[in-house]
Amino acid sequence: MLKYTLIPLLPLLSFIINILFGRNFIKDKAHWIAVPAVAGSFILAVSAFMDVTAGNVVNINIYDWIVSGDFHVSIGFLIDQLTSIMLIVVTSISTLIFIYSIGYMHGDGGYYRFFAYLSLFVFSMLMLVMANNFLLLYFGWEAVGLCSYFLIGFWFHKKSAADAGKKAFIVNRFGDFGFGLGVILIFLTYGSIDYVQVFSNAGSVVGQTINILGTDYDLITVICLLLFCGAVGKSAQLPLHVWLPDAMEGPTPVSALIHAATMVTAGVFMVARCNPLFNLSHTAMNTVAIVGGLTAIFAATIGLVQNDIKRVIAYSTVSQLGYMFLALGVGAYSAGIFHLYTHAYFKALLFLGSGSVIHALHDEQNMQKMGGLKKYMPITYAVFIIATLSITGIPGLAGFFSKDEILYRAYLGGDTGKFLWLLGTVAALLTSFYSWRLIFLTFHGKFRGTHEQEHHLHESPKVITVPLMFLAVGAIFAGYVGIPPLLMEHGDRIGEFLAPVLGHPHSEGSHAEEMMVMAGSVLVALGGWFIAYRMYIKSPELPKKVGEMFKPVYNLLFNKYYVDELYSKTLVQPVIKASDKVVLGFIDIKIIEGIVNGVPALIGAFSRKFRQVQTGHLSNYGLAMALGALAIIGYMIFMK
Amino acid sequence: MVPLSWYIVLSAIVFSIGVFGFLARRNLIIVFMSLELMLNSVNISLAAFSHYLQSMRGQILVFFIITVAAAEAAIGLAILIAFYRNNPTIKVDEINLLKG
Amino acid sequence: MENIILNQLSYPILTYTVFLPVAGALLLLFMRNAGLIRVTTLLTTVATFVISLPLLTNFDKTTYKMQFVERHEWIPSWGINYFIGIDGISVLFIFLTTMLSVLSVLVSWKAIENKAKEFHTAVLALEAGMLGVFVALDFFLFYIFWEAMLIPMFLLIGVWGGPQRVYAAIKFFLYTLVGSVLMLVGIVVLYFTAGGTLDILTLSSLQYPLQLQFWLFLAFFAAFAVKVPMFPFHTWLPDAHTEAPTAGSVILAGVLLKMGAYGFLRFSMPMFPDATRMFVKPIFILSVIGIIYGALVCLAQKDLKRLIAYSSVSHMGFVTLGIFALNAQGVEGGILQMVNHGIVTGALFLMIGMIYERTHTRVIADYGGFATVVPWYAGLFIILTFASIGLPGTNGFIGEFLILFGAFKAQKLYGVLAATGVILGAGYMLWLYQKVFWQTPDPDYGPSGRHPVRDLDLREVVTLAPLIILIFWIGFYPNVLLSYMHASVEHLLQDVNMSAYAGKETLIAQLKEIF
Amino acid sequence: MTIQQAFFSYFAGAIVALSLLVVTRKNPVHSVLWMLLLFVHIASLYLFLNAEFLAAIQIIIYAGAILVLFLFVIMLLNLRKEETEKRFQGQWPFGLAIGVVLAVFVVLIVGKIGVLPELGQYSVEAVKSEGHIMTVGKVLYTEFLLPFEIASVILLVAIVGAVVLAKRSLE
Repeated sequence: MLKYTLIPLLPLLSFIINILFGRNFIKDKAHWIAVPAVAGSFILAVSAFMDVTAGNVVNINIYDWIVSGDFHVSIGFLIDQLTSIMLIVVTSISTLIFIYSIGYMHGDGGYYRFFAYLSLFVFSMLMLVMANNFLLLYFGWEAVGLCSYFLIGFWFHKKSAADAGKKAFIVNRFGDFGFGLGVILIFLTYGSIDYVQVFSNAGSVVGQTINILGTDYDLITVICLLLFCGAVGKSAQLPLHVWLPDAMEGPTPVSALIHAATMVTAGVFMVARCNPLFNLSHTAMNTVAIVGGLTAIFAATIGLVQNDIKRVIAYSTVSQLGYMFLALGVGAYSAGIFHLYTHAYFKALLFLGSGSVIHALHDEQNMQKMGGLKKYMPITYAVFIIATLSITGIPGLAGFFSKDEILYRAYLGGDTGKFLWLLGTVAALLTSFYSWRLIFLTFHGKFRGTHEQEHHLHESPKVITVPLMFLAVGAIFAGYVGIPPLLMEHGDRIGEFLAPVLGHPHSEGSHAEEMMVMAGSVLVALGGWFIAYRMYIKSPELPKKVGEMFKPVYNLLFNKYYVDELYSKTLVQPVIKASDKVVLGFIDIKIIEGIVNGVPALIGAFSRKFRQVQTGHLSNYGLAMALGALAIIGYMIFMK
Repeated sequence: MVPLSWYIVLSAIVFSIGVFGFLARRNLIIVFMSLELMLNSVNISLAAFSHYLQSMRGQILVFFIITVAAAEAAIGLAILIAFYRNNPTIKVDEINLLKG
Repeated sequence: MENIILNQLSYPILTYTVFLPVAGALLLLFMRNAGLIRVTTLLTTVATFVISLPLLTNFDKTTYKMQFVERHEWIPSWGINYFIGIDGISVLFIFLTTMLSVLSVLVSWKAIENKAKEFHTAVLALEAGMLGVFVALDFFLFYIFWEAMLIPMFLLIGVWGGPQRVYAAIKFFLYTLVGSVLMLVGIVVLYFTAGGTLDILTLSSLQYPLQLQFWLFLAFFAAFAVKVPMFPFHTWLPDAHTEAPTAGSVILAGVLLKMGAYGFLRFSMPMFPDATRMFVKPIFILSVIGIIYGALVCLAQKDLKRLIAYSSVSHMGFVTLGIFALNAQGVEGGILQMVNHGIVTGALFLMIGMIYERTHTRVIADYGGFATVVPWYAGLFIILTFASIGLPGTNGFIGEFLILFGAFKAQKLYGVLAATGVILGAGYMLWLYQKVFWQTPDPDYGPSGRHPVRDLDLREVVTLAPLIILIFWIGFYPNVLLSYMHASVEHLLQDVNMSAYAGKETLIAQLKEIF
Repeated sequence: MTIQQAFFSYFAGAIVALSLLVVTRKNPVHSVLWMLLLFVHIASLYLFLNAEFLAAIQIIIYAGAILVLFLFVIMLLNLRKEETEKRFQGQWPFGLAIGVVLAVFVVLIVGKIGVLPELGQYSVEAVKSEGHIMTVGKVLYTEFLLPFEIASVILLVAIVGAVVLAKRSLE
C-alpha cells in the first residue's frame, strides 16, 4: 500500500521541497531533487505494473475525503491494467523529459520553479490516472490544468505566455464545467462515485430519462456527454481546441510532457475508463467518434500551412488526439489507449527534437527561417526522421501499429465507421504531408536564418540528446506490443492485457479488409511524403504558387478557421463589454445604486421643501400653537 | 355677590388680549409682557376658584406661577440681552435663526 | 429543556470567550503608549482564541443539541434570559471569528498610526459583538449583539477608512439598520405570538400559521439578505470593503457577511419551515443572479478591493444557494463555504492591505509584473487565487462542490446555472492575477527603483500562514470541519422538511390564501 | 347690581382697558407703565377674593421686581428707533381673530360648567379666624413642601442662568 501511495507522493515531495526552498537554497540544483523523485516513481510504477500483470488489481481507500449526508468519497487508488499502462507512460516519459530539462532549462532564472511545477504536474497526473473514483479523478484533472497554467505561463513576463496560460485554464474550465456536472449526476444516478460500484451498476439505469428544460433525454447519454465535455476541453477537441496551440508559449519540455504525451491524453484515458458507461449509449459513442474524426482532419488541415515549428506539432497533437477519440468512439478502446501510448513516445520525441532545434537557433521557432540543419544536428535530424516515420505510419514503427488498428476498427464500424475511416485516412495523408514538410523546411535546403545564428549552430549537449535517443527507441519499438493478428498470432498483447478493463472490440472483419485498410494507410503515408517532397525539395517555389492559387483557402487555414476570432467576437468581448457597460455600468450603478441613493435623495428633497414650514419666526410658531389649542378646545366644546 | 363666571370671563378676556399681544407685536419685550399678561389672567381665575371652592390650592398654584413667571422673565430677558449683543434687533419678525 | 446540554466544562467558557475582548477593551482605556496598546490587543485576541479552542476539542459531535449552555435569568418580568450556547452550526464561526480577530490585529500593526487606542478598542468591541451574535440563544441578547456589532464596524470604516469613508460607513450602517429594524418587528411579533418568550430554542420548536410564517420570514429575510448580501441588496458591500481599513475588510468579509446566512440557518429555517420551502425558488433565483452578476461585475472592475468585494457577492450567492437547497450536502457545503470564504477572502484582503501599504494604490492597472518584484507575495497570492476559484485540493473546491451538488440535487437548472459562475470565477481571478503579477514590472517598484517594494516580512508571513495552512487542510481533509456539522444539519433539515403543511398542494393553497 | 358687582365691574373694565393699552402701546416704556397700573388693579381684585397675601405678593413681585426688570432691559437696550417703526407684524389680524375666538370659546365653556366639586375646609370665616398668611403658610409648608423646595431650586437655576447668559463672556 505504501508503495502505491509513494508513486504520486514522491513527485509531490519534490514539489514541496523545491517550491519552499528552491528560491533561497536549492536554486540550480533543483534537478537533484526532482529527477530522483520522478525516477523513483517510475521504478515503483514498473513494480506496480508487474503486480498487475501478476493479476493483482489494487483498489485501496486511503482515507475519507468528503463525507456529507449520503455523499461519501474517499481518497483512494485503483491500479488495474489501464492505470498501470498509464503509470508507465507518464513516469517513463516524465523521467526522460526531466533529464532533458536539465540541459534545456539550464541557466533559466526560474530553474527551481520549473522543476517544482513539473513535479507538481507529475503528482497531479498520477493522481488522475490512479484515482479510484470520479471526484479524485476530477481533482487530478483540475490539478494538471493548474500545472499547465503555471507552465504555459512560465515565462510570465511575456504577455503572450501570460495570456496563453490564462486561456488554457479558462477554456478547460468550460469543459470541466460539464465534467463536474457529470460527476454529480453520476452520484445522483448510482448513489456512488466509486469506479467499481458505478461500473458494476452501469446497466441498471438503462432506459431512464432525465428532464432538461422540459425535454426528456436518455440519462446515460447525458452523463456520458457531460463527461465527454471534460475530455473535449482537456484533450483539445473541437470546439475547445483553441488553447492547445497557444499553449506552445510554454517551454518545450512542457509542450512535450504536458501538451503532447500526458495531460492532453487525460480525456482519452477518462473516456476509456468510463467505457462501461459509454458502451450503453450509442449517441454518446457516435458523438465521441465524430468529434474525434472531425478534429483529426480539422487540426491536420491547419497544420498544413503553419510556420511555427511547435505549432505544427501542436496541431498534429490535436489531430492525433482526434484519432484516439475516433477509436474510442467506435468502441476500440484498447486501440485508443494503444495509440495514446505510442503517440506519447513519438510526439514527445518530436517536441523535444524541435526543442533541440529551437535551442540551437536561440529561440527561433519560425520554420521559414530554418533549413539545412541536418548537417549541423545529425542526432536531432535522425530522431526527427524516426518520429516522423512513426507518426506517418510507416510499417515497422510504433505509429503504424496503433494507427492501423484505429483505422481498421473504424472501417468495421458500419456506415458511420466507413465515413470515419475516410476521415482518418485523409487525415493520415495530411499528417504525412505536414510532418514531412516540417522535416524538409527545417533540415533540408539552405539555412535561411541570420549569419549570427548560422555561426552558432551546433548539436545539442548529451543531456538533451540522450533522452531523445531513448524516446526514439520507444518510437520505434513501442508498437510491438500490439501487432495485429493478421501479422502475428496473439501479437496484440496490449489489447489482451487491457481486455479486463476495456473489453474486446465488438466486430471482426476479414483478413482481406484488414489488408486493404493497412495498404491504404501505408499508401497515404507515402503519398504525403511524395507531395511534400515535390513541393519542398524538388520545386521550392511551388508552395507559394499553390498558396496564391487557393488564396481564400490558404488564409482560412493559416488563420485557423478564424475560431479564435469567432470566440473573441461572439463570446469573450461581448461578455466583457456587457459586464462593464450593462451589468456594472447600468444595472449596478444606474439601477441598484440609483434606487439605493435615490430613495434617500428623494426623502432629502422632500425634507428640503418641507422644512421651510419652519420659518424661524417665533410668532408663526405661536400662531400654530394657538391654532392647535383652538382646535382642541373647539373639539371639546362642539364635538363632545 | 359677584358670580364666579364673571371672574372667569374677565380672565378669558385678559388672556385673549395676551394672546393677541403675543401673536401680533413685533417688539420682543412686549411679547414677553403679553406672556406675563396671560399668566396673570390665569392667576385671576385660579384665585377666584380658590375663593369660591373654599380651597387653598388655587392660591398655592398662584404662588408657584408667580415664581415661575419671575424665573421666566429673568431668563427670557437674559437671553434677550445675550441675543441682542450678537444681533442688534429685538423685532420678532427679524429673528429667524431656526429657519429650516 | 431537553434540547440543551449544560456547560460540560467547569468554567463558563462561552462567557469568557465573549467577554474577554470587552475586558481587554476596558484595559486599553487606561493606556497611552501605542505599542503597549497593540501588544495588549494582540494578547487579548490571542487569549480569546486560545480560550475558545476547548470549544472545538470538547465539542460533542454526535448530538445536535446546544452545548456549553449557560442560562441565567436576566429580566424575568419580560421573560428575558442570559442564555448562550453553541451547536454544530455556530461552533465553526466562533473559531473563525477568534482567529480572524488575531490576524486583523496583526495586519494593523503598522497600518494604523492614527488613534491607535480607539482603533483597537473598536476591534475588540467588534470581536465581542460578533462572538455574542453566534452564541446568543435569546432574541433579546441576540439583537443587542447584532446591533452592537454595527457600531464599531461603523467607526472602523468611518474613521480609519479611505477617502470616501463617511459615505461608505453611513451607507453600510443605514442599509443594515433598515434590514434589522424589520427583523426587530418580527421578533416583537414572535414574542407576542409565543406568549412572552424570547427563547430562541422554544420559539424554534413552535409552529406558526403559514400566513404569519410568510410575513415573519420576509421580515427576517430583510435583515439577513442585506447582511449576506444577496443580490440586489449588495451595493453597500463594495463601498464598505473598499473604504474600510484592512482589518475592517477582513472582519467584514470573514465574519460579518456570515451573519446573514447564519441567521437563515438559526432562525428563518427552523422557525418558519413552511415559509422557507415556499421561498426556495425565489432565493435560488436571487442566488444564481448574485453568483453570475457578481462575477460579471468583477470582470469589469479596475480596483483591487472592489473586485474582491464583488467576488464576495458571487461567493455568498453560492452560500445561500447551498443553504436553501435544503439537503445535507447543500447546507453543509454552504456552511463550509462560509468558513472558506472567511479564510480565503479574509486572506485576500489581508494581502491587498499589505501591498497597499507599500504601493499606496489599489488600481489594478498600476500593478504588473509583481511576481518578479515580490515573489513570495505572488506565491501566496496564487494559492488564494486558486482557492477562490475553487480548485480541488483547496478548501474552495469542497464548499463549491458540495453546494453545486446540493443545488443540482434540489433543482437541476439552478445547479447548472450556478456552475457557470465557476467558469467566470476563474476568468476574473486569473485576469486579476495576470494584471497584477505577470508581465513586466514597472521599474519604479524594483529594488533599485524610486519606490522599491519589499517582499513579505516575518510578521506578515505569520499573519497569512494559518490561513494558507487551513486552505490546504480543509481542501484535503474537509471532514475536520464537516464532522462538526453533521448532527446539527441533519436535525435542522428534519425540522425544515417535516412540518404541519407538508405537501406541495397544501402549500399552494395556503399561498393563495395569503394573497 | 350690588355694590360689590359695581366695584368688580369697574376693576374688570379697567383691567381689560389697561391690558389693551399694554399690548397696543408703541413705546415699551409706556406699556410697562400701563402694566404697572394693571397689576395694581389685579391686586385689588385679589383683595375682593379674600387673598390679602396674594395681593401683597402681586404688588411686590410683579410690580416691584418683574416690571422693574423689564424697565431695566428696555433702558439697557436703548431702543430709540423702535418708536418710529411699525408696532404690529404682518400676521396681527390672525392674532386678533384667534384672541377673539379664544375668548368666545372660554365664555362658551363657562356656560357649560355644571356641577362644582365639594367645598373645601377653607371657608372665608375659617381663613379669617386664623389669618390668611397663616393659612397659606400651613398649606405651603406641609402639603406642598416638595414643590415649594423645587420652586426654590428653579429660582436658583434661573438666577444662575440669567447671570451666565447675560455676562459678556464666561472667562
